[in-house]
Amino acid sequence: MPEFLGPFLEVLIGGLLAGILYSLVALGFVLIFKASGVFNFAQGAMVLFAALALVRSIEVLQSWGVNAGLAIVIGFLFSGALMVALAFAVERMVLRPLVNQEGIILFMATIGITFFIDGFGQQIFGSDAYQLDIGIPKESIFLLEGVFEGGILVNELDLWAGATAGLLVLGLALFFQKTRIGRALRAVADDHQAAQSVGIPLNHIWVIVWAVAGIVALVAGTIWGSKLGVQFSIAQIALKALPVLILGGFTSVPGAIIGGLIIGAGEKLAEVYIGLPYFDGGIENWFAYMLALVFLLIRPQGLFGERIIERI
Amino acid sequence: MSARRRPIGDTLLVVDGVSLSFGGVKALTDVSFDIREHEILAIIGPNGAGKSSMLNCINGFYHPSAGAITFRGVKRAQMRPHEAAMQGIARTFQNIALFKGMSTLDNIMTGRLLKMKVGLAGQAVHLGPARAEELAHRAFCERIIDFLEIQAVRKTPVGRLPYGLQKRVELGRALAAEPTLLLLDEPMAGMNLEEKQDMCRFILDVNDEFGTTICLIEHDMGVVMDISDRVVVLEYGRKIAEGTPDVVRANQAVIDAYLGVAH
Amino acid sequence: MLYREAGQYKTSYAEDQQIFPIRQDRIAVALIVAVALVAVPLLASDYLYTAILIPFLILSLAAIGLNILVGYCGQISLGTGGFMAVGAYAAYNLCLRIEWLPLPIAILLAGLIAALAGILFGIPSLRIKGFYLAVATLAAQFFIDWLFARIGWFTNYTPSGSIVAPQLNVFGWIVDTPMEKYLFTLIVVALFALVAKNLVRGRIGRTWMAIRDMDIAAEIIGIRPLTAKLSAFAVSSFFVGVAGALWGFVHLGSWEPLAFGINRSFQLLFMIIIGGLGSILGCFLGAAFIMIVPLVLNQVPTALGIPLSTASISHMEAMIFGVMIVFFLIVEPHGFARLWSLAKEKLRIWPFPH
Amino acid sequence: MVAMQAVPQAAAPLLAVNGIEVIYNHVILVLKGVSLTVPEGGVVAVLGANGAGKTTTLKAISRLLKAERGEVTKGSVEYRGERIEAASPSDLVRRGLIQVMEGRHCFGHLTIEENLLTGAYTRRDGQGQVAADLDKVYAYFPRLKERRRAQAGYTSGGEQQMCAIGRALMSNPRMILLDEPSMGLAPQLVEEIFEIVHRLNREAGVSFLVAEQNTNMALRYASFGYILENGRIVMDGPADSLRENSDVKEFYLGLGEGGRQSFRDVKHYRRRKRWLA
Amino acid sequence: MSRFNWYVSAAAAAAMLAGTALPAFAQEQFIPVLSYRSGAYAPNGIPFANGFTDYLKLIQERDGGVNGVKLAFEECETGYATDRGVECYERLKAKGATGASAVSPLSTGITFALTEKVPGDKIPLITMGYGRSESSVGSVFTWNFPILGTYWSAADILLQHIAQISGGTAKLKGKKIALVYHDSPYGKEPIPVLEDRAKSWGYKFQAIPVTHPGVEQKSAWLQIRQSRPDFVFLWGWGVMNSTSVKEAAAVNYPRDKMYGVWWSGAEPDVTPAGDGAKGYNALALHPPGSDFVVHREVFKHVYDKGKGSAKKEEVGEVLYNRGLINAMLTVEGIRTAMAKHGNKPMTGEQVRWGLENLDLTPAKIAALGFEGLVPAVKLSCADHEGVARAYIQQWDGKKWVKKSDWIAADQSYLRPMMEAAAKKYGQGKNIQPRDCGKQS
Repeated sequence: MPEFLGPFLEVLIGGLLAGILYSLVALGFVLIFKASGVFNFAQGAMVLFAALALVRSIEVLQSWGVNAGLAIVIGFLFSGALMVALAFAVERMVLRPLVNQEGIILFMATIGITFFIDGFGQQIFGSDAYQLDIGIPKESIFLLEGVFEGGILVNELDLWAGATAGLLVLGLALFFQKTRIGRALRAVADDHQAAQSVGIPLNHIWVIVWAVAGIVALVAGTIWGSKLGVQFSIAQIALKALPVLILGGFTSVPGAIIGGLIIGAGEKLAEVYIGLPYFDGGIENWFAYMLALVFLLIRPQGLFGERIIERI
Repeated sequence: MSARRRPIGDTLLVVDGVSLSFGGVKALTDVSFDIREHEILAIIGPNGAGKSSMLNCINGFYHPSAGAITFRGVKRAQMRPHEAAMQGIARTFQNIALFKGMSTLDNIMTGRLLKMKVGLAGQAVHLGPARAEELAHRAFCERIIDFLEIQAVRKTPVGRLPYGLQKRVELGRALAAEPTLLLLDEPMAGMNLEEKQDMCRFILDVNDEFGTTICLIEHDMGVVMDISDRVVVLEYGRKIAEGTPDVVRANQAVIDAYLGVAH
Repeated sequence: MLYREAGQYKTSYAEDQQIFPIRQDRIAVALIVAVALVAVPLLASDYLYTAILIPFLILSLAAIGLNILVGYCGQISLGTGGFMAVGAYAAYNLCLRIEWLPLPIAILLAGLIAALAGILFGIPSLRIKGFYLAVATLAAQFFIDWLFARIGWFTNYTPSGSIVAPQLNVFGWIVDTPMEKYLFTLIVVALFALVAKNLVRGRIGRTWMAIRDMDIAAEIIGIRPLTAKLSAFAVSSFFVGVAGALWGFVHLGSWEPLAFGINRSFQLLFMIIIGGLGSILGCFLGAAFIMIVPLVLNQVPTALGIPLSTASISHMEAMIFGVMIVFFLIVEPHGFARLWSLAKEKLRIWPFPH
Repeated sequence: MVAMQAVPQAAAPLLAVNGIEVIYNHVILVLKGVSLTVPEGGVVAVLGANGAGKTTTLKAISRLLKAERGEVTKGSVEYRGERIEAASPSDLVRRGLIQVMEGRHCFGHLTIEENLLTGAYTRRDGQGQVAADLDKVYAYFPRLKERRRAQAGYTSGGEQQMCAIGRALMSNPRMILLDEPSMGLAPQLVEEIFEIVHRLNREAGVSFLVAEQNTNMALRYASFGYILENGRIVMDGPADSLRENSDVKEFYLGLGEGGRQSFRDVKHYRRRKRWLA
Repeated sequence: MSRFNWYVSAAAAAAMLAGTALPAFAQEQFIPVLSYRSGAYAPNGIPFANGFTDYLKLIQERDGGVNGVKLAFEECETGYATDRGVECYERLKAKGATGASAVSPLSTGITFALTEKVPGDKIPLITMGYGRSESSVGSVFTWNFPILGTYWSAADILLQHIAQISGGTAKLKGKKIALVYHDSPYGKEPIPVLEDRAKSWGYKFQAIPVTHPGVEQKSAWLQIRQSRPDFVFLWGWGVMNSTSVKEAAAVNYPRDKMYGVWWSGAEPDVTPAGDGAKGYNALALHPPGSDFVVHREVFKHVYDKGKGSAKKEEVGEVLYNRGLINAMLTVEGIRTAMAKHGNKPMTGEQVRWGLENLDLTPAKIAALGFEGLVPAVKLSCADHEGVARAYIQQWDGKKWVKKSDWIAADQSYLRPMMEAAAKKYGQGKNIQPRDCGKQS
């Protein structure tokens, strides 16, 4: 085995797994964009909000003497319910009054939501850093130790994240393609007005979509929270999900996953093999965007986005 | 029939064996015809016959997969729409393509953009040449506004105008460019009789006064038969007939394909 | 009856094309200029200059730049902070490396360099549209952040990567007190606002708006998307770059790349949307709003004697800010500028409602 | 769907619109007191030029207006004897009142069949019933069956119009508000569409309120017509009498007193004739 | 009432109310508190701000102010953002009878910005353990006070320590040292010292930046796993610290080879990593714990009256104690100034003199209740740092354990560097260095 291969594989695998974590956030974006054309900037804030709700409710329950396992289950139910409530609130207070506005207006509104959730979450749940442990193993494991010196480092948590993301995507794909609600969601994504005219109630659809995105945020928040601890900064990983989105396409669920893998692997390889040796590092932040950008120049609609046929 | 001021002249544009397809679907197959100077040519045909695609090829928005288009003796392989505009081709659209955030006046002024020359710095200062140029073109556009009788809505954002007026503004924008060839895509769609009559008047006047060559797509047979000099009939992307209105009206293929039962 | 155009006839197109065709507007503008130039310097405190007026003016200028791109040309950008940084670092390096260069010239050149950067990062706009473009402009933001943080040459190899602006010498006028800084900024911003207004009401402005409203139709009437979009990027970045240079030199005096980070980009986007897309006046209104709201939110509880911890205040601030953004979008999605013109329309027909 | 004979005009109205006013964005007054009725089993046409308020009238009835920031500020709308100004569009669809919008509005990325199935969204009577109705729709529109797997975005204008009507049928409606079915279609196709409207009315007992600019065609298939101008009903009457009315003839059918006038000969702009002084 | 007050009140649309609220500052000594209790750095900002305000409350409650002059203070949320910090400074600098006494920005970015402003406003800038390293040269940086240590000192102390445990500086030859740093002026500060020493001591130095806020460090640590440096220095802040410790654990980099600066050695930096943090080392500027005299006083006079800022169990955390010390230095600066100018509210300029002539002898420190927390400090015109010493502490999974003796920075090495840098800065700004020989 050539000597460089081990480290290379390690960076590659590490990158792919990091990418999956981005995908989890990107998925929420895609859901909402697909069904309502809203570029939901608040997805990152929702991840934080969900994670804070989870970690704090578990903490409170345990302080009441509830045993750990039960506290985790109740905590999940509570934070899930909270995300559904949030979906209701967003629909009622933001989307409904802003119906039929241009995309950029709705985008700005979601930035407003971001501010609100950030402030609200910190006010209620505190702005300290909290530790989230729901029993996801976090040990490092070393693969192929016989082949490479020191083996290839993989973190169990990342593997769990990958599996979770896979399951989520599978579930969502089935939901969209095979169910009545899923079909209605796609119809709404195509044409709001027509969907309304055939009796699909937009309000319900939006609540459903935001609730599903909220649950996705909870899952993402759980995994990110287990990895980093729950605190304000995880809201900012939303920025990491954006290049994933442009690469994968705003409307494609599989695109979010593939995009995440490419971005994750690309940026880690770039950082380790180009950034650190030649530029004193730090290139991964923009490299992901540049990668996505270059890619867009070749395929403006993203990897899996629908081709836009210009008509006049 | 009123007397024409300018006789129909030589060939202005030649469409030679043009084919066009979108991902395997053929929109146009081997279409050939020509447009002559100062004439009014109508393209008719059922929906999906490829009429709009034909116009889109002529002004460079689509690139034919085969065949060639020759305008004023220059044969072109690939041309971007703005190049067509620079050569003097202007058009209107089936679904109005105005700049909705701008006023009527500004929309028509955009038609003059190609004729305005003052550079960025001059415009930034907006004194001297930039101002003079702006005013000169404004005067020209005001003439069009008068001509089309849309003075009252000069400063109104076009998005707020009723449909019929929007169609007029769009015509105004095309006229402002002083085109050699004017392409009109269903200029009467959705108009009532009165509005159609007005629009016909405008078209005929433009043709008379400026000698502008006009190529239009229209569904209203009455309009087509009355105002056009020649008619090209398309069906399923192929040309099935060509000739004066009377000739086309009598053509059995056209009757079968398009007119159906008389109404 | 105070505000109406009745009786004011325009006898030439030239008169009709003035920036403020209505006399009352001209009077109001003259008053504002007088207040800004005379009354404010007589009354204002240092705090007002340094913490409110100067940043307000500079951010208004940056907002004008961004509005040219977003509001007039319809190209969403989230990289504004980056272009401000280009302006600031370019001005710094120009002053550092060409010692005799007068400051105003350096600032203008910095704007030009920012314009070049704008053109470079505007190229993708020829292929990419809407939110895809918005996200793509983040590439510019992050790349520029990185560039100035990492490449020592730009910061003259200062170990911390932090930059100290030189003394402000405007052709012999040493601008150092807050009031002088304010006046200098005011003059620059007023001039540039005028230039912006001239541009958007002329040929180039119509070109941009045509691209914004319907790019395909614009191309068909003869507008080159390439020149239209890139000129918007260039002019926009020029304004933003000048604003960046002012931000670094006049407002901060010393800065690090974080001063032009992504949050700045978002803040500016807020300003133009709250203020009004496609409106120069809106830039000022939006900037004023965004500047003042946090200050008010910070002051009011204190003034009312409500004992809130700063943590709560800052959380409340975020929440209220969020709510206000949504509220304003619901009430008037086209911003203060539209509210203003609606109010004027109401005034014009007052006291008769219809 | 139960086939039934068209009910005569005299029956109690299925739909009654009483003097509604509609305002958009809190300022723009679009309808200025529009009243009309549609009897059970009737086909009623609303005629008028672009911008007259036909679409707004239909949307005011189907409640789609709200999504466009418009609201009914005066008057009432009754459907089967109940006020419906406060109902939601989906509620109305459930109660059998559905609109087919101007310009088709098919779901471009869904297949034709999926489009049709979205029409059954509000139904709760089971998959079997829906499947049966799907077959019925295919029976009315054989062309849709051929293209059932095609993405609606890639079908022709006529097919999309059929898809839109078929989609509405899937909701099992008692009444369809049909907006500009002829728009942008070739004459032959327009004929075909109206023929199907006629059959649906006769065979399935669906009532129609059709907004049309193609006055000629609409009055051939409708039993009663209203003419809208500038947000007001300026004339109404049975289709036959409207067709014979000289003003209608002149302005909407293009048949002047001395037969049709050539477009080439219109040499001066006509003053718009006021329908009502 | 000043114009300033009037204007702000008007802007706040609360002119009437503000009119009654503001004159309360009349004869008080005003201390602005720039803090951050929300956002990405809140977990670190909160305990510091709590310690700072608790000490001011103690002085207020126990002593009734400084020499009878009541203290007034107001917090302003900077969110660790430079522009917000500048705005806070501008807002608070003119408050109170005499304006702000001294400002502690608690952010290197804000420090850089304010360094340009304080000479004009004549307000001293206390940057205890952070800020510009060369600002310890008081002859050039008249208004900056990086008391108790700069980053160059910190870097030097760390190097001394690893040289010591490796068996002398000679043993460092050929070793690899990596610096994982927050990509900001703060994180970059130590690089000149680490690079310079690498030349003379012969170790290989590698700097690995981490982008704000520092949650994404995988590639940095994969790099470390491959290059296997002998030591990793950590210059992080906020979430970056705990993430680094976790990533180190993930790549099995031995935590006991990791050394954080004193801003990377608090409880929130290690607890999120759980057991993974065991063995991690960090510099300690002062010991943690709540069993010092001052804490007893704080409990007695502040917490027992229900006026504490923090939860009781958080008193004594590392950053809490640092806040206490920072506040104490500010108050002692004021006290020293009063000794010269009389017991009335001091202006910023007077406080600056007080700080420059601050002489906290061990006896004074014991009297203040800081024995064991703070070393003796004596500032002067030339030296605004006073003392630069720290020790190494190690996290044992539950608490910080002192692992080395106090180590003093090598002034003979650092001083010339600082003076050269200060000179360069002064030339750029046309500052004529003060002649410290003549200062009283």
